[in-house]
Amino acid sequence: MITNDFVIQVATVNGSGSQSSNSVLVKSLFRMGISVSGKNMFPSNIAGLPTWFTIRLSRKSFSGRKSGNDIVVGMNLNTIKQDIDSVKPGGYFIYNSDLKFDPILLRQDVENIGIPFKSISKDLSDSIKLKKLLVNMVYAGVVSQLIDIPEEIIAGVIADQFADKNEVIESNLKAIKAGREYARKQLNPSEFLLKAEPVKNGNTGKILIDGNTATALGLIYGGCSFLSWYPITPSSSISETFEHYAKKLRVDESGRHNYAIVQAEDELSAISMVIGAGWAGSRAITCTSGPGLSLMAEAAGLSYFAEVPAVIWDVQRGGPSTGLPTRTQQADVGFAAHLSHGDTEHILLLPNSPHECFEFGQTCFDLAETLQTLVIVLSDLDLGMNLWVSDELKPTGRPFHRGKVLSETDLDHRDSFERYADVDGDAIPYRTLPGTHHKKAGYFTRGTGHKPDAGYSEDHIVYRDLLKRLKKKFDTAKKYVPRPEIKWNEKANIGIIAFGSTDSIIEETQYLLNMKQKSSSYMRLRAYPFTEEVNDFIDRHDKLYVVEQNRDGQMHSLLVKNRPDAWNKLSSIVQYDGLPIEAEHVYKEIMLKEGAL
Amino acid sequence: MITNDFVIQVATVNGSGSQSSNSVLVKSLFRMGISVSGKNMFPSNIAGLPTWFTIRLSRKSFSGRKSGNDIVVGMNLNTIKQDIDSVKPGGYFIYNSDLKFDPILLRQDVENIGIPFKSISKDLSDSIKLKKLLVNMVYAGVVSQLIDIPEEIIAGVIADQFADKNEVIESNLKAIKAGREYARKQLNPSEFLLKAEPVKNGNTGKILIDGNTATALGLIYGGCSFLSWYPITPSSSISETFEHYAKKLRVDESGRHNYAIVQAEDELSAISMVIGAGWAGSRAITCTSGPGLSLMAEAAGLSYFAEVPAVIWDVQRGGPSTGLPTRTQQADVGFAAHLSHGDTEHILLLPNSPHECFEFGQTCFDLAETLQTLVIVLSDLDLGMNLWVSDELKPTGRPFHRGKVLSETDLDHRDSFERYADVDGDAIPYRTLPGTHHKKAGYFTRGTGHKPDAGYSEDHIVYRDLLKRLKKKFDTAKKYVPRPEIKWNEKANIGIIAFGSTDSIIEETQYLLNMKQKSSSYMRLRAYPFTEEVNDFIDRHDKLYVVEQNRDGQMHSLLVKNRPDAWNKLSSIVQYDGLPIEAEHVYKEIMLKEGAL
Amino acid sequence: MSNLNQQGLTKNDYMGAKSTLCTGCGHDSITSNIINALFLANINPYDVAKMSGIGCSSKTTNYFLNASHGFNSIHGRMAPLATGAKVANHKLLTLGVSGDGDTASIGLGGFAHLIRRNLPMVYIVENNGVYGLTKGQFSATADRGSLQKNGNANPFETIDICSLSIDLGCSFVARSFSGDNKQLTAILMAAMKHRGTAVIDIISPCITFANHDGSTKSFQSVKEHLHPLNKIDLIQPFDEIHVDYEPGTTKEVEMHDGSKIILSKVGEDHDVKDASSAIHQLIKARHNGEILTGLFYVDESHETLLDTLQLCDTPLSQLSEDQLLPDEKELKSICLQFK
Amino acid sequence: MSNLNQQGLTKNDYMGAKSTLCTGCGHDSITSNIINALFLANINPYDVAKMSGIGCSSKTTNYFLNASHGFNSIHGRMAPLATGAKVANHKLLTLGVSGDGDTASIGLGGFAHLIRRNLPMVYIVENNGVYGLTKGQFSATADRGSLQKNGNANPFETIDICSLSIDLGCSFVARSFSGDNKQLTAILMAAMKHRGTAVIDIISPCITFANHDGSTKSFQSVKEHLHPLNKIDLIQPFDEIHVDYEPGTTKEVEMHDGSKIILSKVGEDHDVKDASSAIHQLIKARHNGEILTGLFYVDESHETLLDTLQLCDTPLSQLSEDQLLPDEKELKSICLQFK
Ligand SMILES: Cc1ncc(C[n+]2csc(CCOP(=O)(O)OP(=O)(O)O)c2C)c(N)n1
Ligand SMILES: Cc1ncc(C[n+]2csc(CCOP(=O)(O)OP(=O)(O)O)c2C)c(N)n1
Ligand code: SF4
Ligand code: SF4
Ligand SMILES: [Mg+2]
Ligand SMILES: [Mg+2]
Repeated sequence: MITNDFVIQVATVNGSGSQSSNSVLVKSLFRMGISVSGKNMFPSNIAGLPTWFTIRLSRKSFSGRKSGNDIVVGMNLNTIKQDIDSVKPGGYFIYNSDLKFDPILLRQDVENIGIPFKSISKDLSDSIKLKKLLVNMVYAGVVSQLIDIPEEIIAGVIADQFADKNEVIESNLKAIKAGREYARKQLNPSEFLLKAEPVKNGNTGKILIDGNTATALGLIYGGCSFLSWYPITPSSSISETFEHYAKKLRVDESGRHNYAIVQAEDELSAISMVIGAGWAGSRAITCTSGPGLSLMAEAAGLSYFAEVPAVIWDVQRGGPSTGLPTRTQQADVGFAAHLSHGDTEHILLLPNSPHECFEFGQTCFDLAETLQTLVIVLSDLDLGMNLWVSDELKPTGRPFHRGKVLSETDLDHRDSFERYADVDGDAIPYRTLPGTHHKKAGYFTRGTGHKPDAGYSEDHIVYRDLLKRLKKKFDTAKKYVPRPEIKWNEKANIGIIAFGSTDSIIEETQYLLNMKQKSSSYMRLRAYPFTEEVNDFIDRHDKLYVVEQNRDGQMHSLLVKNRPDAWNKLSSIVQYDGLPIEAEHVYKEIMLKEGAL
Repeated sequence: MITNDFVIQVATVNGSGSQSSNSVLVKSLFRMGISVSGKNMFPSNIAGLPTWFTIRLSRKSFSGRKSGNDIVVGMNLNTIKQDIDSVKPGGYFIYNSDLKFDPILLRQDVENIGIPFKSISKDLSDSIKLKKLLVNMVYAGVVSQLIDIPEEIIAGVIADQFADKNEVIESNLKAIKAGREYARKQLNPSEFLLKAEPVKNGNTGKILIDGNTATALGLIYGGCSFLSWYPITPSSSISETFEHYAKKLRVDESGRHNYAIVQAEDELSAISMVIGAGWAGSRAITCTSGPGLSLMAEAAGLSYFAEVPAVIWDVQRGGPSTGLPTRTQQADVGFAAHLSHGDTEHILLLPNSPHECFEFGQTCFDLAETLQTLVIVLSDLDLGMNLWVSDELKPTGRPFHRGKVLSETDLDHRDSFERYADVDGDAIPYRTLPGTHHKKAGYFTRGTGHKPDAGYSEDHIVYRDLLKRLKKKFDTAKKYVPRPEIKWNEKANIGIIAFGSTDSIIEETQYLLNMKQKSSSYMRLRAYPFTEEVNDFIDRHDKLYVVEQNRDGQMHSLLVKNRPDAWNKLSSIVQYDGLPIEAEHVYKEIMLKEGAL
Repeated sequence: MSNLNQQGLTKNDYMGAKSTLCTGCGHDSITSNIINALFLANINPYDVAKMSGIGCSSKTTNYFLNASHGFNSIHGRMAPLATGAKVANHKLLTLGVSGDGDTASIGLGGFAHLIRRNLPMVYIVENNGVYGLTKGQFSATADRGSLQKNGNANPFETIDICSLSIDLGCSFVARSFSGDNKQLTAILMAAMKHRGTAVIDIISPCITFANHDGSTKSFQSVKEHLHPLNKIDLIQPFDEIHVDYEPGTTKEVEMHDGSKIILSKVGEDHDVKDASSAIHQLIKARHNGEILTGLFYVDESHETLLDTLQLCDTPLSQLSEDQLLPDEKELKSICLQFK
Repeated sequence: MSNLNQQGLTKNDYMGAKSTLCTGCGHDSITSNIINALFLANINPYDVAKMSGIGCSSKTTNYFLNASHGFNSIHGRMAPLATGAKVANHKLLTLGVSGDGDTASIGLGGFAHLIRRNLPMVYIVENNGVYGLTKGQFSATADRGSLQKNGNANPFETIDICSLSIDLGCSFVARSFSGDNKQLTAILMAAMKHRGTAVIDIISPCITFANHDGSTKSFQSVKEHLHPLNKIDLIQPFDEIHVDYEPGTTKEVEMHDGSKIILSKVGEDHDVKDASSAIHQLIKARHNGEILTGLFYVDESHETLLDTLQLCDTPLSQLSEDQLLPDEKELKSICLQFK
C-alpha cells in the first residue's frame, strides 16, 4: 500500500470537458491536506487533440514533474498505446472500455481496469452532449473511490466549484456518485494499492493556485494601474484574470475604475502603451510570451535609454519562433537580458512560485519606478498555468516605491531641475510627470542622444557620459533587486543554482543526491543583475551546477559572463524538451558529471 | 616640412554643399598616390547643423581616425570655438573671415589664416545661392594650393565628378581657381609646412570608395535577386546604390530585370519579404540598422527555426534606441548573435573594408543557402559611409553555393524526400522550392514544432531532436564561415583581436606598441561562430586584447562564452563615444593594462 | 471521365491533411470551397504557394493541396511573406489564408501595403470577429456591441475589411459567407484569375467562441448544465451552416448559438468599377445591421507590383549563376569611377 | 492687455526651441499655427503632453510649448505611446505630431487602432509625401506618378489619410495646408476641443526632397549648375508658402520647385455628419487631381476610450498607494476560493 505518494495521469482530447473533473480531483486531494500538484499538457489547438493532465501526490511535498505514472486514465483512442506504455510496471491502467483498440496492446505487468463509461453514464442526462461532458466526472468518481477520497470532500469541492448553480452541482455530483458506485461494486477498491490519506493540517495556510492567477492578484495589490496586452498563450490568463478581479477590487464608490486595461493590436503597441503610461506616471505593465517579447525589442531600448519605467511579464513557452506554444521553457533569459540593439541591459525578475508571482507583482513596479527603466519578469508556462500548492497570498507590507518623482512643491525647493543629471551619485536621475503645474517641470524625452538637461546632443563626450551613467545605474540596481534565496548546507561539496519553476525539483534532486551521500547547497536566483550574495555562493563552492530549462544554458552563460573566473566550477545542466523539468534527470546529470554514475 | 602625413578637418553646416568640395580634395590626394581616408561626421538632420569632414593623409597607410587636426577649415560660426580648440599646437586654422566672432578666440600657438570668402566669390556667379555653394570650392582651392595639390589633378577630378555637365564643371573650376589664386597671392604657400607629395604608383590597383557602395556592388555580383528595405541611416545608401547599378547591370536584352527591390512599409515586413523570397529560392537580403534589427527579431527566429535562407545587412550606428543615428558603433554584436526569443543563434559576418563588403556580398548568400538559415552581416557607419582606399573590386571567382536544393530530377532519383531529415549527417537537411513540379516536392513550412517530414508535432522527443540538430548545424557552420585573418608575430607577447572597421586602427596601434618594445600578433575575426583558428590563436598567446566599439565589450563576451577557460587572458578594450575608434586610445589602454604606462 | 478536370486531376488531388479545427467551424467550410474552386479552375497544385500567418484560420492551408508548398509563418506577416515569395517566383499562384486577427490587428500594416502594391495574390480573410486560437478575445472586425463568450460587449469601431480595401485602392474586393458555396466558389475562382491583389473577406462563424451567454437555441439544452468554468473546456461539435440566396436579396442566417446575422447580396446591376458606390453601399448595409456580400470592386487595369518591377520571364528563384552574374568588365569600368 | 490670453499668457509662452528644419519647410509653418491655436484656445501649457514619433515632422514638438512635457519617441509608435500617456493621465491634452512615413507606413497599424478606440487626442500628420529625415524616399501618401528627387516616379497607390480615417470610424477628420493659416488655425482649435480622436492631415511641402528634376522655377537658376551629386548636399532655403481662399473654391498653389498643386476647400454646405458623402467627395477630388481640404467629418457622440474604460476622476498616474491598494480582507476572501 502506497499512500499520498504517486502519480495519476489522465489522457483525454481537448475540448471534451475534462478540465473541471481533473481540477475536482486535485482540489479534493488538496483539501485532504495532501501535498499535490496538477499539470496540464494541452495542445496548441481548440478541440480534438491529445491532452494529458498529471496529478502528483508527494509525501515529501515534491511538486515537480515525475515521469512514470502509477495510475493512467486512458480516455483517448489516439494515444492509447503511448498511454499504456507510460504506466509504471505494477501500476494501474484505467481505460474506457468503449474505445475500440486491440486488447493485445494491454500490458501484463500493469493492472488493466476497463470501465464501460457509456453504460454507466447512460442515465445521467437526456442530452447526448451533456452525457459526454459528464463522462469526465464519472472517471473522477471512479478514481476518487479507488484511492479513497471521501465523498463529502469531493462533494464539497463540486459545490464550491460550481457555486450558485444548483443544477450543475447536482448533475456533476450524480456523475461522481455513479463512478464511485461502479468502482465500489465492480472494482473492489480495498485491493487498490494506491491511497490518498488525509493529513491533518497538511495544507493549513496554503492555497492551490496557478502562477498566472497569483500574478494577476499581485498586480492588483502591487498598484498596477495600466495593463496592455495582446492575446498569447500562455500569458493571456494574467490579463484576463487581472480584469476579472480588478472589476471588483479596483473600483471606487461610484463604480469608476482606478485601473485601465487595453487589449492592443499587437505587441509593438502593447509595450509602447506601457511606456507612454509609465512616462505619464502610472504603474504600467504588459504581459506576453516569446514571440511578443521579440516584437517588443525596439521599444525595450527606448525604455532603457530614455529611462522610462516599464514592465514586461513574459510567461515563457517553447521556442524558437512560434515553437511549442503550449509547452514550457526558460529560454528567453539571454535574449531578455539584452533586449534591443546597442548596449542595452535589463533587470530580470525570476519568480519561482505563485506566491512569488504575487510578491513580484509589486516588486516589478517598485524596481521599474525606482530605477526608471524596463523590468522583465520571467515566468513560464509550467509556473503560470499549472496548479501549485502555495503559501496564502498576503500583501508584501512594503510601501510602494515610486522613485524619484518631483512634485510641484519639490520643484519649488530646487534651484533647477535637470532630468538626466546624476544628482545623488547613484546614477538615478529625477523626473517630473506630465501635467505637473510648474515652470521647472517640463522637459523633452527622446530616444536620441541627450544632455543632462534632456536637450538634444550629438556630442561624443555627452553621449559617452550618458552610456556610462546608465551602466552605473545598472550597478546601482544590485542594491534594489531581490537577493537570491540560499539554503546553505555546511557539509555540501556541491552547489546547485536554479531559478523560476526549476526550483520545484531542486529539493527532490537534493534528496536523491543525499541518498548517494552527495550533499549540496542551493541558491535560487531571484533577479538579474546578480548581487554580492551570488558571488559569495559561487566563491564558497568548488563545484556548481546551474540547472535550467533551455538548450543553450542561458543562465549559465550569464553567470559565466559575470564571473568568468568561476567558469571552471560552473557546470550547465539543461532540459529543453518542452516538458517541465524532472528531478530524476537532473540528479542523473549531476551524478554523471560528478563521475558517480 | 611634413609631407603626406597630416589631418585636415573642415567644419561646416550640413546642407551648405561642402560634401562635393571635400570629396574633390580627397579624390585629388588619392590620385596623387597618397594614402588617404575621408570621414564625414554629420548630424541627424537635413540642413543647418554642424558637420565635420576629416581627411587623413598617412605615409604608413594608417586609415583610422586620428584626433588632433593639423589643418582646420572653420566655416561654421556655431562651432568656431570648438574648431579652434581642435587644432594641434603649431597647426593651421584657416577660417572664413566674414564670420563674426570675437578674435580673442583665436589661438596664439596656431597659425590663423582668415579668408574673405565673400569677396573672393563675389564674381563667381550672379546667383546668391550658387555663390554660397561655390564658396566650398573656394576653400578647396585655397587648401589645395597651400598643400600643393597640382591644379591639373584637381581639375581632372572635377571634370570626372561632374562628368557631362560642362556648365557645372566650369563654375566649380572657376571657384577652385579663385581659391588657389587667392592663396598664391595672399598666403605665401611656400611657407605652408604641410604638403602633399605625389607618390608614384602609390594607389595602383586601389580605389577610393565607401563600404556601402562596395556592398551594393558585392550584392550585384553575389547574385542577389531580391532586396527589401526600409529607409534608415546609415544603411539606406546600400539599397539606393544597389538600385543604381542593378538598373544597368542586371537587365536582360529586352530591358527586363533579373532582380527586384521592394521598399517595404517597415522592417517587420522587409525581413518577412526576404524570408518569403528565400523560401521561394531567391538570394534575398534586407539592409538596415539597429532599430530595424530590433524589429526583425521575431522573423529572425522563424528563419532559424524553419530553416529558410535569409540575410540581414546591418550597418551599425550609435545605440541604444534611436541613439546617435549618424555616429558609428559596433554595438549590435551580442544582440545579433541571438536575435529572437528561445534558443536562437545566428551566423555573423564581419567585414572590415569596402573590399570585404564586396566579397561578403556573395559570401552571405552562399552561407545562408548552404546552411539554410539567417546570416547577419555587421558593418557600421564608419565602414559603410566613409571613404577608404581599398583594393579594386573583383568577383570572388567562387561559384555560387546554392545549398542542398532538390530539383525534379533529383527527386526522381530518391525514394522519398523529408524536408528536415539529417540525411548527410551534417545536420543540414534538403529542401525543394515551391513551383517544383514533382509529387514528392511539396512540404509544409512552419515555425511550430515539426517532424523530419515537416509534419506538425508537439512530441517532446521530436522537439528536442530538432533543437539538437539545429545546434549541430551551427557547429557545421564552422566549416563554412570565413576563417579569421591572422598576422602572426613570432616575437609577440600579446595578441590583439578585432573585427570590422576597428581593423583600420590595429596596424597603427601595433606600430605604436612596437615603439615601446611591445610586439603583438593580430587576429581579425571575420565570422561567428568562431572556427578552430580562433581557438588556436587564443591558445598561442598569454594575453589577448579584444578591441571593439561598444560599451559592454560584446565580442569579448562572445569570446569568453565560447572560451571560458581563456577568460583570464582575454581583456576587453572599448571605445563607445560614437566617433570612429582611434589607435592612440587603444594603444594607451593596452599600455595601461600591460602596466607599462 | 467527368471527375477529372483539365489538369487530369480529381478533386481528391486538391485535398490536404485532416482538419484539426472544431467540428462545424466555418473555416472548414471555406476549405471545401477552396478545394472546389481550385479543382474547377483547373489549377496545377505544383504551381501553388499556400501562405498563411498564425491562427485557426491560418492552419487551414494544411487542409488542402497536399501536393503544394505551404508556409504557415508567423502572426500577422502573411502579406510581406507572400510578397517575397511571389516576387521571387512570379509563376506561383499565391494563395493566402489569414484570420481577422492576423490581418486586421497585428497584420494591418502589411495588409494595407500589399494592397497598395497590388501584389497578385488571392488574399482570404476567414473572418470570425474573434481570436479563435487564443480562445475568443475580440478582434478588430468584431461588430461594435457584439458579445464575447465572457459576456463583455465590444465597445470599439469595427474594421470593415472590404471598405478599407477599396479605400486603399485594392483591385479586387469581395465578401462572402463560409456556407454560401455557390457564391463563395464563384468568387474564389474569379479571384484566382485576377491579375492583382484579390481580397476576399469571408464571414466564418467561430462556433466555439461566438457562443455567448446572450444567445439562444441549439446550445441551450446543454447550457444550463454548464458553469463558466467548463464552458470553454467543453467544445461542442456543430453542423456546418449552409446558405443559398439570390443576388439583390437578403437572407437571415441562424448561427450556432441561435443568434442571427443578415446577409445581403449586392444586386447584379452593381457596377464593380464604381469604388465610391461600393463604399456607399457598404456603409449603408452596416447602418442597417446587414452584412453585404458579393463582388464589390474589380479593376484589371491597375499596374501590379510585377509590372512595376519589370521582372524577367524566368522566375528570380530559377536564374542561374550565369544569368545573375554581370560581366566582369562592367565591374572594371565601374571601378574606374572610384579611381 | 490684449496680448494676454485667458490663461494670462502671451504667445511667447507657447513657443519652443529654435527649429532645426530646412528654412521654408512646411512643418515650420504648421508649428506657427499650432502655437497660434494653442494661444487662442487658451490652453494651459502644463496640461499638454506633446507626442511624436521619428522624422523631421516628429522633431517639431520641440519647437513649441517649451513649458510642456514632450515625448519624441520611436518611429511609428506615437499612437500607442499617446494612448498610454492619455489613459494614465486623462486630464492631459494629448497633442501628437507625426509624419506621413511615421503614420502611413511603419505606424499604420497603431494609427488605425487608435482611431478604432477613439482615444481623445489631436493627431496631426505633417504630410509631405516623402521620408524627409532619411532623405526623400517616397512615403505611402505620395501621389501615384509623382516624381522623386532622383527622377523615379511613384508606381503605387496613395494612402489617403482622410478617407482612411473616415472609413475606420474616426470621429474628427480634417485636412489643411501648412500655409493656410486661417483654415489651419481654425481646424486646430476645433480639434483641441474635440472629445475623441481628431485626425488632421496637413499637406506640408518638403522643400528639399520634393524638388525634383521635372520641376521648374525658383530652383531653376541654380539647378543647371548642380550635379546630382551635390543636389542633395546643397539645401536651399525658401520662403514659407502662404495661401488664403474661401470655402467651396479651389486654389492653385505653386510649390518651391515650381510644380503646382490644386487645393479645393469643401463648401460650407458640406454635412460633417455624412461619412459616405465625405468619402465620395474625397474620391472625386482625387480623381480630379485636386486636394480637398476642410473639416470632413465630426461626430461628438462616439464613445471614447476614456468612456469605455470608466476611469475614475483622479488620473491613474496620481492615485496614491491608499487608493490603489484594495483591502487586505478582500484578498483573504479570494484566497478562500483557492482552498
Ligand atoms: C506575435 C504573436 N502574438 C500573439 C500570438 C498568439 N496568437 C496566436 S493565433 C492569434 C490570433 C488568431 O486570430 P485570427 O487571426 O482571427 O484567427 P482565428 O484563430 O480566429 O481563425 C494570436 C493572437 C502569436 N502567435 N504571435
Ligand atoms: C525603426 C526605424 N526604422 C527607420 C528609421 C529611420 N527613419 C527616421 S525618420 C524616417 C522617416 C520619416 O518620414 P516622415 O514620418 O514622413 O517624416 P518627415 O521627415 O517626412 O517629416 C525613417 C524611415 C527609424 N528611425 N526607425
Ligand atoms: S476555436 Fe473557433 S475558429 Fe478555432 S477551430 Fe474552433 S470554431 Fe474554428
Ligand atoms: S528635409 Fe524636407 S521635411 Fe525635412 S526639414 Fe527639410 S524641408 Fe522639412
Ligand atoms: Mg479570427
Ligand atoms: Mg514625410
